Amino acid sequence: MSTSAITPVPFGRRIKRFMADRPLVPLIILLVILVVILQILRPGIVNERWIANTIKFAIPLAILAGCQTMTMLTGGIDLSVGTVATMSAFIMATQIVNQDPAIAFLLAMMPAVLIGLVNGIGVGVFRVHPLIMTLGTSLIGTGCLQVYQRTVIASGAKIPDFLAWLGTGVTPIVGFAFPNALLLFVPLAALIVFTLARTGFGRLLYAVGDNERATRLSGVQYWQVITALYVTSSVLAGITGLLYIGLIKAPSLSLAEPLVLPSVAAAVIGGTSIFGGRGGYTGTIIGALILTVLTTLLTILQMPEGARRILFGLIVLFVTAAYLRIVEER
Amino acid sequence: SAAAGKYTIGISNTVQGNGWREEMVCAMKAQALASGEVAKLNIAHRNTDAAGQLEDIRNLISAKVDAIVVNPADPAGIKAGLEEATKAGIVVVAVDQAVTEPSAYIISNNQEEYAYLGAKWLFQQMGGKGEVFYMRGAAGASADSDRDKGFKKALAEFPNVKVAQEVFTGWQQDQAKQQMLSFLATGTPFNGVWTSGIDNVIVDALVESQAPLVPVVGADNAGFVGQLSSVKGLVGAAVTNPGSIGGAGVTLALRILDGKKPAQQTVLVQPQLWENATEEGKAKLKAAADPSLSPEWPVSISIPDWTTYTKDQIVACKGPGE
Amino acid sequence: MTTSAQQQSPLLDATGVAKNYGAVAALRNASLSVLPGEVHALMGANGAGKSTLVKILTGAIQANAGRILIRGEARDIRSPAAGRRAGLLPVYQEPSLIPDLDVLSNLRLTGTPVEPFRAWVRELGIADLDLRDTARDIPLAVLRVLDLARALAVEPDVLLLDEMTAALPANLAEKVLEVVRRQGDAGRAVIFISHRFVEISALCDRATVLRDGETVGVVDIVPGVEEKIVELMLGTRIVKTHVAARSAAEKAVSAPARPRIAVKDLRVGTKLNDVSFDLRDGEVAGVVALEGQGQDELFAALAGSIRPSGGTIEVDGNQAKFAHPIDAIRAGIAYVPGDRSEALAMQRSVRENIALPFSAALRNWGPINMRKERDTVLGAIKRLQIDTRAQGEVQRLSGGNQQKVTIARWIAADARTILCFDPTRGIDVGTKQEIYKLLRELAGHGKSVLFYTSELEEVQRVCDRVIVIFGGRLVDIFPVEEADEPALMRAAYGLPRGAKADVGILAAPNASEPGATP
Amino acid sequence: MSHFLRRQGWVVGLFALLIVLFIATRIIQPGYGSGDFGSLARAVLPYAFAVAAQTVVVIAGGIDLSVAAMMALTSVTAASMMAGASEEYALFVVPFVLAMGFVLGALNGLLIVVTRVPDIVVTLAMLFVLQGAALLVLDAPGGGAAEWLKALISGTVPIPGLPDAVDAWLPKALLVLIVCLCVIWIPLRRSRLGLSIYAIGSSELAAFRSGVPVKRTRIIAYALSGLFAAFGGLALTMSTGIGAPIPGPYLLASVAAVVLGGVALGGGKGGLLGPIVAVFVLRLVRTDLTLLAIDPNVTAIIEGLIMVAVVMFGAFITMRGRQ
Ligand SMILES: Nc1ncnc2c1ncn2[C@@H]1O[C@H](COP(=O)(O)OP(=O)(O)OP(=O)(O)O)[C@@H](O)[C@H]1O
Ligand SMILES: Nc1ncnc2c1ncn2[C@@H]1O[C@H](COP(=O)(O)OP(=O)(O)OP(=O)(O)O)[C@@H](O)[C@H]1O
Ligand SMILES: [Mg+2]
Ligand SMILES: [Mg+2]
Repeated sequence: MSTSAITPVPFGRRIKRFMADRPLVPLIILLVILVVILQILRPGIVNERWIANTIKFAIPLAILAGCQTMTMLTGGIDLSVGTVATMSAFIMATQIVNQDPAIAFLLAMMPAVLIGLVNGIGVGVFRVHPLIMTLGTSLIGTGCLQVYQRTVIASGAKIPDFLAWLGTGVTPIVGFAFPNALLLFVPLAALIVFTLARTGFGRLLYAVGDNERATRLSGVQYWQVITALYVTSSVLAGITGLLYIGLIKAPSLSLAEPLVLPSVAAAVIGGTSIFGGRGGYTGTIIGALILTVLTTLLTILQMPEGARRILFGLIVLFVTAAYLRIVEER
Repeated sequence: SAAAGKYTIGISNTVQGNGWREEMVCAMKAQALASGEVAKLNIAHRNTDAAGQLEDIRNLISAKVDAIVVNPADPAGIKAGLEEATKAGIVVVAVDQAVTEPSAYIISNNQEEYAYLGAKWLFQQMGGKGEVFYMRGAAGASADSDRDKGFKKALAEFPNVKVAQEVFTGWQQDQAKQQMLSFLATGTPFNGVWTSGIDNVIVDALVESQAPLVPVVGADNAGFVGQLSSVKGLVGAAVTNPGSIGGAGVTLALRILDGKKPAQQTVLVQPQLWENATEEGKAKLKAAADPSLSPEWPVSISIPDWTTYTKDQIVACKGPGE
Repeated sequence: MTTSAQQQSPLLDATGVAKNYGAVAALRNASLSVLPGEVHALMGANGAGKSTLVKILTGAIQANAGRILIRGEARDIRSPAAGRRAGLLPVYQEPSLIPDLDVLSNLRLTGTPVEPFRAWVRELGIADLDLRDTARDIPLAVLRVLDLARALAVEPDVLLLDEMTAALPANLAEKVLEVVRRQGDAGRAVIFISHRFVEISALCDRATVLRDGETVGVVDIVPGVEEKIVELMLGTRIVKTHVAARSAAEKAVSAPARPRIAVKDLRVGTKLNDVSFDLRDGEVAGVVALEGQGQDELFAALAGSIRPSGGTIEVDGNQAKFAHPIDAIRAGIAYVPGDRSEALAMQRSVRENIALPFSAALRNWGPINMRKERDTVLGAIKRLQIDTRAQGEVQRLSGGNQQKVTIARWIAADARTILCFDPTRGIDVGTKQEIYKLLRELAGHGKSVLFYTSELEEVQRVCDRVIVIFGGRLVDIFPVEEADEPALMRAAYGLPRGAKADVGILAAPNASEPGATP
Repeated sequence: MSHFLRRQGWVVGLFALLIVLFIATRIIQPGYGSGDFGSLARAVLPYAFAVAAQTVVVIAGGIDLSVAAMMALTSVTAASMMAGASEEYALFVVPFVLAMGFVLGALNGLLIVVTRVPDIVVTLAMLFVLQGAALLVLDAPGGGAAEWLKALISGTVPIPGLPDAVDAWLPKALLVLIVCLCVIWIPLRRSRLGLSIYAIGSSELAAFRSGVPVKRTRIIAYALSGLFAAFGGLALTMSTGIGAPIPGPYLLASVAAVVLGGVALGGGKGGLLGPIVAVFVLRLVRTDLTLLAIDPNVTAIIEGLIMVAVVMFGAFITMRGRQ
């Protein structure tokens, strides 16, 4: 019953199949194409410093996109990551003035855990649609941050040296300046990839997103998975906020808000389905890099802002379409 | 001065979470409190567009306030609402930007002059020639296009100054920094940076990437003003764009309510320029610098003749009855 | 290949049909020729390509190669709408009513006339259908019948029924067979897919047999042809497994003191009333019931997926309260639902689906021991002979193979008690034998099985006892020796035991001989 | 009756909530009268069209992130065409802009169908494209609107036979909204096309197998969404008298109102009435918060809480109903 004929496959199809099995390859190729275009438009731009900068800016985006990837696997989404990151960044920058760094850190992570917990319970127990739930908590979080902000106007703000080092610093290794943020990101990314692929929790994320009833019959308690997921997502967002404040060095009340839509885009470009059950984190990382490079590309183009945005939209569409074409079998 | 005043004042603002606007709202509250004439403030403060502001203004009319102080989302877009307010006997004062409704009073920072003043100084620093990196605000915002007019006016006076690159920061710190770093990476030569109020991250970016410190013109935000005194080798200027204009708006509204109409419908607050190239300028900067303020807050927290609150009051950010 | 009278020209004639999904060849070289007035069986093991062929013929998917003639004319059917226009109407293996629309809207959507539809629904044995019911709220079996009635209402030239009877209880299945038979008499053709030989021999004129995507034979249905079909279907493999209940002697030896599960006065809403019975270690207890008599609720309550409104469930002598399926699973009770879409994560791999219960509990959320998992999963796959050609995503497996995955999961997890709700639904003869054997083996190892089946002939092959439910009440418990099909049928209709009457065409004598396993 | 309640229960509940809010408003501000209701109707207008645009595609199983950008583009197009033009010229501008919305919406759908890229990405990309196009049309807020268009949504209509006291509670803006939505929605809902839109949202596979032209239906759903968004853009121009190239807060608001209105994200369920009532509820909450002079920072918290609470309450009810 299971004998499948092995007929010789033409070379073109072999390449396609190779890529289809390794969806990362075409994504990386698309990324490289964008970089090459950039280099052609502005010869010399692709240098060590530019690469380091691109990585620095891609990392916070990639971590937030990781939050989206994981929540999207379960058919959800986390729109509160921007607010959470902003909150932890703002609280860190203002609390560090008078507090011990460890205490400031704990204070900064508190709202992250809290919002994650509320999101998780809302989605997992009360079955509120994640989009509404996280949008709601993000509104609430923003409101709280505004109120908090008023109480600390006079205290000023400071960026802890360690965060500045992590956010903006580079360490030359074998002649190449590696952004210090990689020290945080590489283990974090490895952990996410491993969690998704090789742990029970990761399996459950995929399965829950695919067919919740089936997981229930297999003994999975939905609320546990979802609560753990949204808390994880929020904590990651909180960490991103700390990294980001080290990078931008200017606490504001809307610091990470602009990253929310791109984080969703990065996850989707990287091949994660918003309907759940499909996707992975490695694609997301490349997706974040693609978006960051694209931003640079558009910055240096001399054209009206309107035309730039049109181009941005078209390129995002084209990249995703091309990627799908390559990866799709048939 | 307790909250024993007699007036209810409505406030409408359409940008939330931005240091300048937060300061503006705090100035309004502080001035209302300091004046002793205001019983209650009714504040609509959220992110929205002109249509949303119309909604807020009409809600304030429904709430039967005595005066409305509004930072318009658009000069022309809220005309209908302001007209209705005037008809309902409400005093209308627009702050920060002008409005087209003729019955409204306007007390505004002169945005065109703001850009002109800074750009002119910058081009002089550049020796009247070279390339400038032009970092605008949010594409499509009316304050941005006003500033663009001023910038272009200065540019026209210096035929040898060219724009190396024009970008929109969207008035967002992170975007501005990334744009600056990308621009630096292109290796394009440039001799000066004019930025529309997103300034301290630009200096940061220059310092971090060890690029030559060219002259930078920004606004009087606390962070940038501090940098002008502390960053070695940085030549630059801060042009004032006081968020405390909100407090001035409240004062104007109260004066009108008390029957003291101003001579003209429009009052323009002229910007000042504080540079660190001369000793005189340095002294001004030193006097203005205020490291205790949030770096996004403009340091010019009061406007002589128009605001009467203390620094403590604006920093406390409490209105009457709070 | 047996030839039949060729005086008539075929209504539908497909030759050389091939279809690839990436590396998987679902069809290689299939052909099918159907004469007017004929009920034509399409047979083959799970994954042979039957459903794929139906989908191609009706325009739901496009073939990579092949020629399709309708009334002698070459037609290119590019969509189900085009198929409809060509007079081909399918009832697919999965229900195709729009879940969120009510029945009436579903009819309007397909332009089906309402009155004929109603007439067919009544004819098919569903008396109380409210056309404003939303399809999602209608039980699977009824949905299948509605799908059929919808197809019949437009009087198609060729009706293609893909495992129409698999999810139906005996009473409904019987009606369907009657109706289909008459279609043939009316000069229309029916292509009928089923794994049940009784139905084929009662209904069909000829059969086309597929194996691995290729047509391997066309035979006339005559008494005794089953052996030949099985041989064609399975290739060289010849299956002669017969399993049956333990002998009386064995039973006497191992009657345990305490039942594994004791159900007392179980009630679920109005659907199930005061049901009491025991399930012992080492036994397979059958459950027989017509559609919607409360068996779904019984299984769901035992599995912890709904809460009973009264009565008690005791497990190993301790009273159990199941708030969530995890509680039942912790007590060693696993549930294989009848509707596989309820049990499978369709976009995940076979392996992940089978291993799903391993990760369920909080303490198992950590790293997975991949090697151990692979071995366990492979064991279960082998045991159930799952065709893993398309194992990357369960949704690409054939219907029967999907069904096997739902069982394999609990074999891998080594559950002590399995509640099987119609597990052989849509499973081919070869594998069915395996499943019977498997269930007996489980019992032999001291496990217990509660086994609902819609195929009455299975009862005597597998069960030790039979529980009959009617109208939400337990009406009888049979020893297996008395549970021949007529008796079961009567009991299922709520008739008292002992009365003799022949009920329907399914009452064919059954040929299983008792033998001791294991 | 039970069928009606089961299907429309949520909408009925929302309506009850709206009435409670009206009563609350009268208590907070005893002078709240017909004029204030007219203001509410005008505030609702752009949101209502945005939410209608979102509703159609959500029912069809998709999502449209480009709603707000589409409104901005149609608004600036209308405003820039009408700037300085004659009053009659607007008679041509209105259908032109509506057609533009319809075509651009269809383009959204076409791209989704042809590229097979997920709708969320296509409409996200279109968000940037439309925003960019809006900036090319007008790089700063500006333009104008014909007086008759502006008058179309201000004031009330005297309906013969009705006492003035009743007339006063029928603002033109509300009538415009009702007419525009009903003219499109009611025939749609009754047509085979409408059924098909629900069908593809409910189960694309089942719809395809039922003979629904899935691709065509999807394109039409997006085209209708574009059309409603164009109405929304016109509403913006009508109320402000200008066009602004920066999109307003209509995207998230539309999604929130869709969910509050009982339309399932994922498709196939719900109607237009629920989301429209939800828009009224959300706008009226804002009015009340302003009337109460609540601290604006707390306002955000309250709005978030209300949104979450209402949906949680709905979820709670359905859970109870299931047991
Ligand atoms: N979308 C798909 N992608 C990949 N393989 C597929 C897909 N659909 C079907 N197949 C494969 O094609 C083969 C034939 O499947 P088909 O559903 O036609 O079998 P069948 O004869 O109907 O079996 P059953 O009796 O179990 O229903 C199977 O091996 C199946 O895995
Ligand atoms: N990842 C895995 N791969 C293969 N088999 C597994 C895996 N995890 C568990 N099993 C097997 O499944 C069965 C049940 O697993 P589970 O981990 O739930 O039970 P346990 O921890 O051994 O027992 P207890 O329920 O007492 O904690 C065991 O036989 C175990 O060997
Ligand atoms: Mg099949
Ligand atoms: Mg264990």
